[in-house]
Amino acid sequence: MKYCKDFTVVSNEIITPSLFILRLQYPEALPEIKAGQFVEILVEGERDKDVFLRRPISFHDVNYETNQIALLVQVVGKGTASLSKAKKGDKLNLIFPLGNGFTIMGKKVLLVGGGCGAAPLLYLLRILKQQNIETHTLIGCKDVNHLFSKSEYQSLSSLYITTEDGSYGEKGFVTSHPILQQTYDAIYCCGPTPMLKAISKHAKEKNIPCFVSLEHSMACGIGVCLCCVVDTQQGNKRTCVTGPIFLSTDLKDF
Amino acid sequence: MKYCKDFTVVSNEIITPSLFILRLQYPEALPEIKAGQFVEILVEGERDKDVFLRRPISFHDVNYETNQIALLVQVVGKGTASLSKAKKGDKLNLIFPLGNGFTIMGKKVLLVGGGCGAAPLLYLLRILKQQNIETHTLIGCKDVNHLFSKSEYQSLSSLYITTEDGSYGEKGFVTSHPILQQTYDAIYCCGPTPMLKAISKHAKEKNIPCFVSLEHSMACGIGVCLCCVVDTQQGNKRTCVTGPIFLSTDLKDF
Amino acid sequence: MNNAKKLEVQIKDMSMRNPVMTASGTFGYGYDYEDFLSLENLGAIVVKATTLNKREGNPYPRMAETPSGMLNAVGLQNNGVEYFCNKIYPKLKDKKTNVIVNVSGSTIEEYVEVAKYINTLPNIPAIELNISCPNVKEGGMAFGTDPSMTQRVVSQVRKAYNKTLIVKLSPNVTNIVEIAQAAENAGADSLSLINTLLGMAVDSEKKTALLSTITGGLSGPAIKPVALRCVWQVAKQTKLPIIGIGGIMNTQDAIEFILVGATAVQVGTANFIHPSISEEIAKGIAEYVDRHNLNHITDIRGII
Amino acid sequence: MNNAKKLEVQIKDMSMRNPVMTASGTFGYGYDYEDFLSLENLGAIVVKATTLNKREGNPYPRMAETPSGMLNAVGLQNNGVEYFCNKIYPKLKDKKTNVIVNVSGSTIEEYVEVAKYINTLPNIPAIELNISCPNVKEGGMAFGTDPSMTQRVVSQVRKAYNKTLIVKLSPNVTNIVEIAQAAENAGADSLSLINTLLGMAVDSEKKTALLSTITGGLSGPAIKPVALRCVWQVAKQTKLPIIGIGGIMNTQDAIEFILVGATAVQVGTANFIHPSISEEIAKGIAEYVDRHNLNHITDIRGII
Ligand SMILES: Cc1cc2nc3c(=O)[nH]c(=O)nc-3n(C[C@H](O)[C@H](O)[C@H](O)COP(=O)(O)OP(=O)(O)OC[C@H]3O[C@@H](n4cnc5c(N)ncnc54)[C@H](O)[C@@H]3O)c2cc1C
Ligand SMILES: Cc1cc2nc3c(=O)[nH]c(=O)nc-3n(C[C@H](O)[C@H](O)[C@H](O)COP(=O)(O)OP(=O)(O)OC[C@H]3O[C@@H](n4cnc5c(N)ncnc54)[C@H](O)[C@@H]3O)c2cc1C
Ligand SMILES: Cc1cc2nc3c(=O)[nH]c(=O)nc-3n(C[C@H](O)[C@H](O)[C@H](O)COP(=O)(O)O)c2cc1C
Ligand SMILES: Cc1cc2nc3c(=O)[nH]c(=O)nc-3n(C[C@H](O)[C@H](O)[C@H](O)COP(=O)(O)O)c2cc1C
Ligand code: FES
Ligand code: FES
Repeated sequence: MKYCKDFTVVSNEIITPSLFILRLQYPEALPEIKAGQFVEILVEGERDKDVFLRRPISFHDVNYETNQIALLVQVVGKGTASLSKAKKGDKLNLIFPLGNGFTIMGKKVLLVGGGCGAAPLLYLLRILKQQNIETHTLIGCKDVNHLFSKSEYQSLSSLYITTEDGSYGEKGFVTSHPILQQTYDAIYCCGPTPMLKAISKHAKEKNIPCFVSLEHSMACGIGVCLCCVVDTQQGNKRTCVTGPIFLSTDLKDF
Repeated sequence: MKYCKDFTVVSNEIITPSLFILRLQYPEALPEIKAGQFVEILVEGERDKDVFLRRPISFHDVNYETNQIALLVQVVGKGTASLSKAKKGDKLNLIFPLGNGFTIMGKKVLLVGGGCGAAPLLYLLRILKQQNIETHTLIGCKDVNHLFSKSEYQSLSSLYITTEDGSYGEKGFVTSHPILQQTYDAIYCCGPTPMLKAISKHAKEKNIPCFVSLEHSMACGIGVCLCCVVDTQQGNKRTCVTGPIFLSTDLKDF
Repeated sequence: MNNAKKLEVQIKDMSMRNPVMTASGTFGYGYDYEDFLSLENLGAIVVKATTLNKREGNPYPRMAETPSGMLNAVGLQNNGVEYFCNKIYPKLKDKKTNVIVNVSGSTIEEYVEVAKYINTLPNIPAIELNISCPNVKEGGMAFGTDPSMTQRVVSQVRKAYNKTLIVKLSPNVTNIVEIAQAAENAGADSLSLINTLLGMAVDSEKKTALLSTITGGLSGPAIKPVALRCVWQVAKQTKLPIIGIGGIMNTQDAIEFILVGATAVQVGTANFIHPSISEEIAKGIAEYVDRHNLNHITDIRGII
Repeated sequence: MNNAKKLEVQIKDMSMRNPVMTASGTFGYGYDYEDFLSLENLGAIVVKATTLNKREGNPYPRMAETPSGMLNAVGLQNNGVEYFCNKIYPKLKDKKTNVIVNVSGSTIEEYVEVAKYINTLPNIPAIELNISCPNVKEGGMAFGTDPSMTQRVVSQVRKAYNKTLIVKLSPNVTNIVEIAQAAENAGADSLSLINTLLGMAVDSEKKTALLSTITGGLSGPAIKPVALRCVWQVAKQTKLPIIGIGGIMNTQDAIEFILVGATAVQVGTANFIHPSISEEIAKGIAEYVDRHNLNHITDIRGII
């Protein structure tokens, strides 16, 4: 079951000038949400605006006790810029929950996130923790200022960090971090496509199932427009319904 | 000389749910503005928005000491609805001053305003007062709640009021008010077209020059698009440049 | 007159409880929307383009946002008509609304074959012949941009199909009336218009086109003025019931199409933004009919 | 290369200091804008449509706002070519920019007559032949929607006019390339496109059309995807320098037209909203050239 409902902004936390976390209150009990699922958010309350289509954003966190969700958003264009101005008390209309979510498996798994692509990993860690799965989390970001939710990650997982400028953790990219050499039952990976591909390649070599989250551009998010397709071993599949989480070996270009 | 500049909102006074007065601060010395002239206001700060074109609004009041202007606006559609949300401190971009303005003449004149069409009359009264011209002002409105700037009018002119429901002044329309029977050197009239036509007809019968303010729809407001034309004895004329104030006998349909 | 009856309209043999339909390619197979609305509150739904054989469509990216609109380059991705008949039709056949199949092809024979298959499905009251898709290399739009091609494909399909035949027109033509008349003369029962305008979008920083196919189909409010003009022109020059499409986002937009001559309307891109909008528009039209004291929605049809 | 030179472009014999022009009908005679910008910062200005005799144009109302755009139905109101030569030209002839006259007519003879008049004005380096105006009953768009009509009017004007001849194309055609090639073969030096799309707007409450003429010309960002597509198609299939027009609101939009093959661009409706926007776009292009380390703006011309 999908819902199209208004949430109320509880807070808008600015992390960097181009990164913010929206906490949103749902007026009733939240339905079940899987880690890796996303919402389609209406950027402005009214129709026919400059930002025409909804914008897909992953669940960063979900709290069933408070019925609040968190979205971690990076400003890349006009829609996200407009969203960054959301204030406490504003209403935001969301279609949710969308997509398939991560397949939970194994006993010891690795999570890899790059930049704001790491958004879905926090909620994934909560789910994995509930299932008593051991987790290592590797986060790559530009510099220490772009690091977010660190203490929350740390409370849920063993956290490893790389920064491009070495301002925190290891200097460099996630792909060169030694932790990758360990064995895992699964790898979960979110971030820019080149990173997804590099980690998938690594996983394939080590024969580890690797789940990647794709950020294809979407018009509807609910499977009807066929705009978001990805080329898979089984032909074109809709990222918004069959994905956004794919087993990397199912994808043609990976 | 025309200007295209940002003003700052000083206050937004709500008169009725669909009528408000914006007071705007100009950052420098105001150029000379004639009563009956107007501005073209950019309704939202950014481009490509739902409201695409600027909106023409008359000067309701001008204060050269404070360099503030006032606009009296009625909510009739999306542009004016959006403007009604302007808050203290907001910037509004205006092209101004536009149009010809009223011709000031005579010793004793009548001003007639209907609804929010009365907007330009306040500033006109100030100018007439400066020139020691005796004025009678006749304002027609729906009911007492739609009456605005009354004390300001009264301080400048002998004020006569009609309301449709009789909740204030004479019951009925301006066109049946006895004051019309007096003799004047000129009549200045702003408001809905049927009222302009009725007053023009009356003025013609009494052989009094009657100046009317036309609210034709406009795309540019500066004379280049030719969208705002009105049929005059001399052919099509641009309302935004030759007008918006016309001598009623120059207009074909009046 | 009974209030509900005031919205009932007829497209040849197909009766609809109200004039609101959903546009092909924007509403999936209808059941995708059942979380958001009741299909039985809609006049009809038009399902995705169906071709003879399975098609993969165009490569990703297939979408770009534009001012008050979007471009798509889906390119008729579908599993073919047999799959539709065997797997999809059973899920749709008992829905309490009219289900219309959008039929596409690259050759006249393909259109005819697909129409024959659909003709065998008892609970499909109509097909919409898509001779106006800008997103395929052969066929598609070509049939809808030349009157003699239109005439040929429509008359062949007419022979093979005996229920309500709607022909969907392209706005990418010099003279849409000519095409409309060709379809009318060839036996169409109704015309739906418009399909998307041919457009493109560019990323000035990346210096590339935003669609894999470079050009694609423009939809949304941006095209509404063109759509209204096309419907107005065609309504004045043909006798067929017309279905107005293009940029309908709300009740007002739908009423505008009826005023210029449409008997029914289709809601397309708006479904992506407000998934329950088609149902809301149907309610809005009922309110409009009351507020304007109309005996029937068709009282205002074509009065402009 | 000298920085300023990086923006210089050439349309046949007309040199422009940058690719930014203003579109006919949206910039008056240029001097109306001198309160807001310096004409000498623009590559060229195209003044209002000029016809042989004075024309009153269409009745009011002539304008309607639409989603991300507007419709106009001005209908070539102007005082005729003699008035232009005697009263307006003297005010324009010493402006430090290229002044181009948009030439319109109802018959081939009328176009030729007007062109002859303008040919005598030394400081007018080019005319733009408007064979694409949707707002007049006879002539206008008809010349621009049929290749043989295009061929005839352009070749006749070509004989009468010996400076730079730009032909302005209509998007309201099935195949714009065909028209472009007809103009090219008939001796055009450059093609400008697009003129407005034929559209209409309706007031659902008042139940009327918003324009006195019912249909009118759609301009603004709404049409940019169609304009980009037209320029891209024509640039690939003709050799002439192309001037891109349609929905340009900012620097990015202008760059998009250059990427799909335009040598220069015209800014139209945007002038109404931001009266200094054409000058700002010229500055913005200079910044883009720097930021992308281009040797010349034409380095990116037509790379898509
Ligand atoms: C399933 C899914 C989950 C996502 N989760 C998140 C999230 O949790 N946090 C977050 O910040 N972002 C997320 N994104 C990406 C987000 O949707 C885009 O950044 C956003 O739509 C851009 O909108 P805009 O108006 O700001 O940018 P636009 O003005 O539309 O575009 C600006 C630039 O971004 C590019 N762009 C636009 N949309 C996308 C896209 N979908 N993917 C890649 N590039 C794009 C454009 O090509 C352009 O270069 C997710 C995307 C998907 C599909
Ligand atoms: C010279 C001039 C001076 C004006 N001065 C004032 C003023 O001081 N105060 C004030 O409140 N209004 C004034 N107006 C009218 C004002 O410009 C319109 O009400 C406004 O543009 C409507 O914008 P909107 O987006 O709210 O309505 P829209 O959504 O654009 O339209 C809503 C309804 O209003 C009608 N409408 C739109 N524009 C006009 C127009 N220009 N004239 C008549 N009907 C229109 C439409 O047809 C529609 O029915 C003036 C107009 C002109 C031309
Ligand atoms: C993503 C998408 C896919 C479409 N697919 C089809 C299709 O398969 N067949 C068809 O006839 N029209 C198709 N269309 C066109 C729509 O049915 C409709 O004619 C067009 O979008 C204009 O209406 P709108 O502005 O309300 O969207 C598609 C449109 C979109 C946006
Ligand atoms: C009010 C108005 C008047 C116009 N008049 C003319 C004209 O006289 N001759 C002409 O060739 N084009 C005319 N046009 C078309 C523009 O020059 C331009 O081709 C079109 O508006 C698309 O560009 P835009 O979207 O930037 O406005 C006019 C456009 C508008 C909006
Ligand atoms: S976004 Fe529409 S099908 Fe995936
Ligand atoms: S509004 Fe453009 S000429 Fe008057």
